[in-house]
Amino acid sequence: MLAAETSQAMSHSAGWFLEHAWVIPIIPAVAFALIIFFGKRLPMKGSELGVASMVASLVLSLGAAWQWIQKINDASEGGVAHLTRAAGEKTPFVGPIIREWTWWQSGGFEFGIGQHIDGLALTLLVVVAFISTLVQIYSLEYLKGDRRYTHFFAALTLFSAGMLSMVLAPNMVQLILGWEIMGLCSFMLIGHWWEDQANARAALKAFFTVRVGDMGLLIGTGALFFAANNWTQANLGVSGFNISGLSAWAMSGEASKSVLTWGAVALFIACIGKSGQFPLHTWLPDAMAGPTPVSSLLHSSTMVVAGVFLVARLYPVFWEGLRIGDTDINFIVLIGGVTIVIAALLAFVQSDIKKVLAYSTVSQLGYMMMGLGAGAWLPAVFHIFTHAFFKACLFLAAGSVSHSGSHHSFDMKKDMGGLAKKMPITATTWIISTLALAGVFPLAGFFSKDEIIDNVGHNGYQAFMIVGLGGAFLTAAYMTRATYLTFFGEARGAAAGEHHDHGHATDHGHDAHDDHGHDAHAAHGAHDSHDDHGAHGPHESPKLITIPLVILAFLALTAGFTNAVPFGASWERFKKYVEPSPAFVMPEPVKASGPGEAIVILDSTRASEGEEGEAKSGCSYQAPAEGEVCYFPAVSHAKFKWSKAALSLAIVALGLVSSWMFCVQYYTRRNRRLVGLTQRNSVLRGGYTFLANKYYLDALYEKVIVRAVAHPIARGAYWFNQNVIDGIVNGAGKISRRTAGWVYRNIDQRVVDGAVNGSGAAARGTGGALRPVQSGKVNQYGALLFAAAAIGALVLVIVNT
Amino acid sequence: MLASILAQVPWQAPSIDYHAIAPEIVLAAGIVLIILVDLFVGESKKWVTASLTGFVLLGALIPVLTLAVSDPDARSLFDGRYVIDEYALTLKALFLIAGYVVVLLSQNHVEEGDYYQGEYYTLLLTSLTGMVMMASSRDLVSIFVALEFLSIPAYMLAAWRKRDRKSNEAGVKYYLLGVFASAVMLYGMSLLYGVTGSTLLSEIGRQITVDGDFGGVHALAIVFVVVGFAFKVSAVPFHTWAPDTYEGAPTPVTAFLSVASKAAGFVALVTILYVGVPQAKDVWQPFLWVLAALTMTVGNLLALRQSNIVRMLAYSSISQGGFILMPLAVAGTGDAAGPALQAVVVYLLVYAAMNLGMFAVVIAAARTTRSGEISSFGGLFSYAPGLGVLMTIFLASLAGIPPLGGWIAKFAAFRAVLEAGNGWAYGIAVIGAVNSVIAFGYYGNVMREVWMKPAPNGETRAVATPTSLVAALTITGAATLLLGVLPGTVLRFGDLADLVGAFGR
Amino acid sequence: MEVLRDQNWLLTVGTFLPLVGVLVMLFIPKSDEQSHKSVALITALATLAIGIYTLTQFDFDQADKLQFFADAEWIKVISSNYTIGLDGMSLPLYILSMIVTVLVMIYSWNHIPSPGNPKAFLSLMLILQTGMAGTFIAQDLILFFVFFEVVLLPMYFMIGVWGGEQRQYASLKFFLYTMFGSALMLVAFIALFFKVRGALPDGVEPSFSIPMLAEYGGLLGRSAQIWIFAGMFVGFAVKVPMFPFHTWLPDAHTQAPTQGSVILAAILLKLGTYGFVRIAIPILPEGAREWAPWIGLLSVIGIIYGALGCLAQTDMKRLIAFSSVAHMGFVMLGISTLTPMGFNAALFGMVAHGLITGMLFFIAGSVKERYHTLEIARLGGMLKQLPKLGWILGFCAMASLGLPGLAGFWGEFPAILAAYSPAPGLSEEVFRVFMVIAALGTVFAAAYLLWLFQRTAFGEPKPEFSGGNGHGDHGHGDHGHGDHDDLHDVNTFEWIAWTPFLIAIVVFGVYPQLMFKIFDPAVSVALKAFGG
Amino acid sequence: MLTVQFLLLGAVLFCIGVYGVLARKNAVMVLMSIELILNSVNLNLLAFSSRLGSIDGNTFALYVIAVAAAEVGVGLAMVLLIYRNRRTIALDELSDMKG
Repeated sequence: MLAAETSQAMSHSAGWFLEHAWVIPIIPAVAFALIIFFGKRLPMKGSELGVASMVASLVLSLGAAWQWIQKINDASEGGVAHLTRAAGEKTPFVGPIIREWTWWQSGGFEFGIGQHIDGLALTLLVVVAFISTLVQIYSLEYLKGDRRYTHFFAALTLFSAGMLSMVLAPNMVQLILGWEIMGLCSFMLIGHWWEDQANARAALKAFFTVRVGDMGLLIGTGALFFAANNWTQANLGVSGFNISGLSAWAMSGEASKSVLTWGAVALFIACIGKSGQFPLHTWLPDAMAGPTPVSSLLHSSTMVVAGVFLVARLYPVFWEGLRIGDTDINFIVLIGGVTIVIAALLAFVQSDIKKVLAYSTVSQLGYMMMGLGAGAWLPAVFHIFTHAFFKACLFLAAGSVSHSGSHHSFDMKKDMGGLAKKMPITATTWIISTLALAGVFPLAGFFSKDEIIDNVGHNGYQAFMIVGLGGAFLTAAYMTRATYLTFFGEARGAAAGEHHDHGHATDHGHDAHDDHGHDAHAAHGAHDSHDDHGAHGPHESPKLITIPLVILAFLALTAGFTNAVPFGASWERFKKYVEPSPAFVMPEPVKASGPGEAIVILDSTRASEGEEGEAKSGCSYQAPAEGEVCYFPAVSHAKFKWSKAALSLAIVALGLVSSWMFCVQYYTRRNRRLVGLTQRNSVLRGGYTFLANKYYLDALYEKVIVRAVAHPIARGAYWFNQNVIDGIVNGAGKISRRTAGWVYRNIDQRVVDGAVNGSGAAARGTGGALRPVQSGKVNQYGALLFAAAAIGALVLVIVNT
Repeated sequence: MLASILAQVPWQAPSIDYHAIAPEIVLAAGIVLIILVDLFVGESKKWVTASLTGFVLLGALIPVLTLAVSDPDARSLFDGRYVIDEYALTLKALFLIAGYVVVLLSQNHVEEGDYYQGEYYTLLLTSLTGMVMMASSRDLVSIFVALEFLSIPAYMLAAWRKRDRKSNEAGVKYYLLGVFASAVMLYGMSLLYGVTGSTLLSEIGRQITVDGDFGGVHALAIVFVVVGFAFKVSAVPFHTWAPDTYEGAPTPVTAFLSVASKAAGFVALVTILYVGVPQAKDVWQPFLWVLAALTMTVGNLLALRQSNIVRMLAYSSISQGGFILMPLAVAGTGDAAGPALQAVVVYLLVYAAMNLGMFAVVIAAARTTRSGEISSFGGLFSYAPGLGVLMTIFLASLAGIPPLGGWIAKFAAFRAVLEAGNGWAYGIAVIGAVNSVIAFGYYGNVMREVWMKPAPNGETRAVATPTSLVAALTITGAATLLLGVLPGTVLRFGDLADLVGAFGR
Repeated sequence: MEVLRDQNWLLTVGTFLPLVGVLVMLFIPKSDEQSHKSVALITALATLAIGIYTLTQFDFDQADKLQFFADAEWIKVISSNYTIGLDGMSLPLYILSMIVTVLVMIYSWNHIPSPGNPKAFLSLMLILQTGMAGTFIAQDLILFFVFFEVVLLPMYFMIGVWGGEQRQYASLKFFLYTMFGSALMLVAFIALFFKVRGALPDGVEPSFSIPMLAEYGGLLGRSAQIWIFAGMFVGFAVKVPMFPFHTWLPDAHTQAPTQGSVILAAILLKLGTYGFVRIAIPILPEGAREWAPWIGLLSVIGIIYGALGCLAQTDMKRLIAFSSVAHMGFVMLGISTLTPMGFNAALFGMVAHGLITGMLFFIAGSVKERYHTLEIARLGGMLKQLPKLGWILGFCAMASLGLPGLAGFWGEFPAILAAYSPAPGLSEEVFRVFMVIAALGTVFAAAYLLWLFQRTAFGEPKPEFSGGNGHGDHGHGDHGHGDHDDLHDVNTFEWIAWTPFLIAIVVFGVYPQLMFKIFDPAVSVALKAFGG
Repeated sequence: MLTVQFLLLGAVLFCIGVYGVLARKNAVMVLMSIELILNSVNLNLLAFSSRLGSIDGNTFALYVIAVAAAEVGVGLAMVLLIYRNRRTIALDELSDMKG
């Protein structure tokens, strides 16, 4: 089995953690099996296994990341002679640490399994492991007493295993494996409370919609495999599934354009499905039917970025296949841009806090896609990184609110408001993350999102830069709205300590559900404290919930500095460690047994100089020379300019403030019942004091924004979304069922089956028709006999004479 | 004038090889013996005649075996008019064993029906003698005589139940049509004699050649002759008598007719075609092709509609006859002659085993059901599993399902046809294939009754099967299975059965 | 081709041992049901033991050669011999047939369908076993044909006697269909024999031996190959079943007793596909090349068509039956590419489909036994009442819709892959279209299986069944017997019978190499005519 | 010699016989018609025999005559049987069994 080990050449240079990164997904996989079989007998019902496994893989991931950083540093300090010059500045070339073993082989083709570790993989590894750990800890409290507590942790752990194995997949087959396992877990977790058919339907819809995309994954993989296999075998000695092989092939300039294009399109369809891009995004909001930890792990920070990850992972394929290099509008940018706006608008009209976050997720994924499409590889990946923290934090905070504040309701308008005082920690973390998401300097979101917008414009997609800015404005606005509705204003419903009866009905008889179909009595099952706090109103959540919130909020504050472009190149650590270098490298002579590692040769002559930002050189602009391959296109980076940053910051600020004003005005005016006079006055007074032209602002907001944006457009968009796009998705099911019914009844039963039974009937019929011959009359028998003889004789006599 | 002719041919007594005709002699002696015994035993002892008949048949089998082992080369009597070759011996053996089984079937039936036992067995033996002679006849005259020899007693047996209208009707229809057919055949024979100047088949074979003057008369003669035997093998459209006769006649007699007399017809047909008019294949091949196709198809289609099992079996045996005709329809083409002959013999052997077995089961089951309606066999498996399984075996074999005897017969037939390998051959092969499927329609229908339907009027007491029937069932069942699993044995018989003088060999 | 003759008694024993059991049972009175069950089970186990021993003795490094090869004179005059042998293509199916029989026997221990009579039921099953095993080892066309037909009658009676309401219609239909196919098949075999005999070089003894024919079959003229292949095609396609010939399947499956459905799905359907890979294609390369696009077309039609059929069903068992049509479509698509990868995929698909669909039928049987209905509309909330059964259903549904990491995926994905680049001489464009359609089929598969799962397992139990046990006990799901008598969760016999299936599904899913490395050499031999 | 005329006569007789068999409803008449056919056969045989100057024809004819006698015997017996059971010998009433 253990064939095709990578060359030892690199093994000594890389550290243990890097060498054995492939263990990372195996730990949770094993944990999953253990939980399934023994979980229920364990003291903590298996959850401890889950958490432990996640911690373990987190440690391993961090170790690997650390060693990777060392490796890069060594390289850049010339410790290793692997230096090449490409795209202008000196960048160390450190090949990915690839180890691949033959998994199975068929018809002369080898299918490997193993690891492909580089900056991108490590980023995702750390993020996934980290968020999973926190979410599982959070769930310990959040799902306490749930009837399928063990199943829940089993599924979460299996999900992590799938995601991790996908992240470090060295080839497409393993990637598909992880990809589909994630889909399965998403199905199981969304449908965690399947007693409610609504949840079951949501689960089904999620799986099915994503599956539609996966069709593209299968086809694309197949097409690229056969197109690339010969080349990769010849040049790198790896199969056409191998990711680095595919990348090099795509960059080699020898790839057939048509196959590249079709393959890239097919793969991108899969990404659309998985990352909830327009028009396959409708499953994501429905997926909120799942428990909040699930939403925060799968449906905001990790699983849904798989599509983005795939694009980033096979970047050269998309680069060449969808012509990212050129500035004419390409598919990915288009989809990304449309998604940003559509989703952001939709976020305005949600009253369910999780739905707001869901649409916000969709629109943020849109940013990432747009960035990738526009050639802003690094910012996009960086946005994956930062977004994970604050979006996870937001979801967990929302969960915390419903858990301890709103009595398991997620309805901002009915059951929330004014919770800031009651739940300070939750509120603080929420607000920090909101600002981060909105992209306020110097929080995490700013550094990533602003970079994306900036580079999109820099790469010639001015129109989409504007879309990005608009998106930033909308983001700020709707998040403010959500914040206001949840934490400020007058407490309403459950937040005010009211008890809804259905909340209680659920306590007796496990099966019934509160009609939101949410976590409500999930926690209810056995956990009586709810009745208590139900009695004495909202309060801060317990430690197990708040600690993860705090950690995440802290990261939402600081994560941005890992790649703080504004402060100069020395701050661009993330870029240094994650972005692959567009170098021409000479693969070492290949052993037939397996993939060879790419050893870099110094090649200063071909490494063409280029102005920072104007790098129209490096590979992807000229085909590599004989025997050389190149794993990554030279992308150009926009130079940071405070002016541009200031613009976007201003827009964000406008969004925040105006939205705040709007909320106060709007909700105050519309629902006097809800908003106390004092507060209204105070706010108004504040506005009066500080903003001389408040009426102007106010009026502008009322007339322009609200009338123009919030109501018609947003609602129109929402209507379109629910009735047209979603209608199509759901309708597809119905239609196919109808066709199926028709085909079955008319074709199968009538024609095909009918033909068969018909022939039988025909046989019997002829039999019946022949019976009169057997009349029973001797003379007729005789006549028949002689007639036959005579005719036969006659014919033959004629024939023979 | 006669004197002058006699003057031309001086008379000398022919030398007779008594060993060669020992079987016939034994049978003849047996007939006389049984008549005598019948005269002297009392009514209560009449069953002796049955056992005696059995012994006579087995006794007649002995010389057949001795002849088989004695010396390979064929014995020819009366300058080639009566030949004992392996072909003849194989079929003689077949007739004798089939006859023996029929006796076993008849025993209780005739006894309980209190028919004229002595006469019954006498006639049975006589008819068998005719068949045994038929196997060796190589001359128009002897063929004709043998034919009538085996037919006339059969007419009487068909009408055996004197008081039963159906039985009379069966007899009369069989008789009239039979006589009419043989008359037509005789006319053909007379013409054949006229154009060739001889009644000796081998001589006729020498006379009728393709290149020689070959006119309408020849064709007419051959067709009429073939018609005669087509009637005997109940080939469509000369089959009309079969269903009525089979239904009306006593079941053992039906078994006898459907197996032995059909086989006899084929024997004669093969002899005439192979020895007599092999060169005239342009005449008889198309004719038989049409007959075979019609026989298979019509037989099957009509069988689908039957509710009476015996009548259903009648039609089934008609379509089986079509399968036997199938290889003959291309026997003249290419080197298919050998395989075709082999296929016919093999089919006859297997068919005898399974069809007799089928009738045995029907007789045994009918002892309780007291009815010939297929529906009356409902739930047979539940209360008489033994009979149920046996019936299933025979039906499956008739349907040609491996590993039962039927399939090897069908296989041999298809093989012979495809050996010819021209368009006609493939055509008839496909027709045969389709028909073998249709056939299961009615065989499966009976199986369904036996296995899947409840017993009508809750009739579920176990069936008491008399020893003779058990014996018959054992013989036939064992034969059916054995032939299916180890077809080599029966195929070797087919191989041995080379026909002296066939195609000028 | 070269063969390994050591221990050539193994296969014969393994094949005919069940008949010995039947003989024994013949002499046990019908009333003594327990001993019938034990005798049958013991026989099956003994057979399986032989099978395992065969497995251990099998030389995996030479999986391309026929092993345990035996060649005895059988029907000399038609030059057909008792030739048996086992190679990488047949070994897994041969063993699978034995395992399935054993497990079905175990399941039957307390699941003898009405109208009872285990004696007949189990004897038929043993005969069936002989037929199935024999088909996989036969290396002589006539022998193959005989075994191929032997399975018919037992299955006919199994459906017809122990089946559902429509059983008689279904059984007769099943029989006539298959018989029609095999009649033409037989004609094709004989025609093949004579044609090849005509083309043989001197000194080669004409016979029905498959290896010999595979060696010289290529000598035939093109038109001859096309026609003969057509004959075989009908024979095998009916058994598979492929699109226009499939209508016997839903009826047969739906009406058959659980055990019958399982065996039918797990093994009998494979006889057809096996016939393609073992006989039709290796012997008649030219004909295969001519027919491949049509086979591919029918396969993809079958994939979509079967899926639509599933979506239209209201009956759980019938839905599963239609899903077989779709899955066998994938298998046939793999075969029609005539590439080693496609063949491997097809062979893997056969085994996987056997395990998964067999398992699904087991579940359907148990559901029927508990709820006395298979109406999807009436079921629901199974996870609440019978959590274990429900989750097993979910597991199998996932496996069946081709989830990576479970066996089903390795039948579908490589088949789709292979369709992208079919064997030289086949039109790539056509097959790429097939590829896309087949991929679409995977989506449909997800649709109908999840739909089935959601409708039956999720949600609240329907009132008519939830009487008295609204929540049996799933709070901690560790034991799921409700208060209702019928609604007991998976019982011991079911566990024993099912666990091997489930384990196998996972194991082959995680490490498909187990299968592929057995298939691969044999397949490349079978396809050498195509430069495989 | 007038062979051809004899043959023609035979043919005519044959046709009359056949017609009788097919047209007559009375069993006895049918029997007689069959006798006609047989006699036409005899006529043929004798004519050929004398033309070819071989004795076979005569022998054959003798056999035919003998067998015909036997046949008629059986036939008449059956007709009697029928008559006893049904009081009629009209053939078209013999159709209990058909289909």
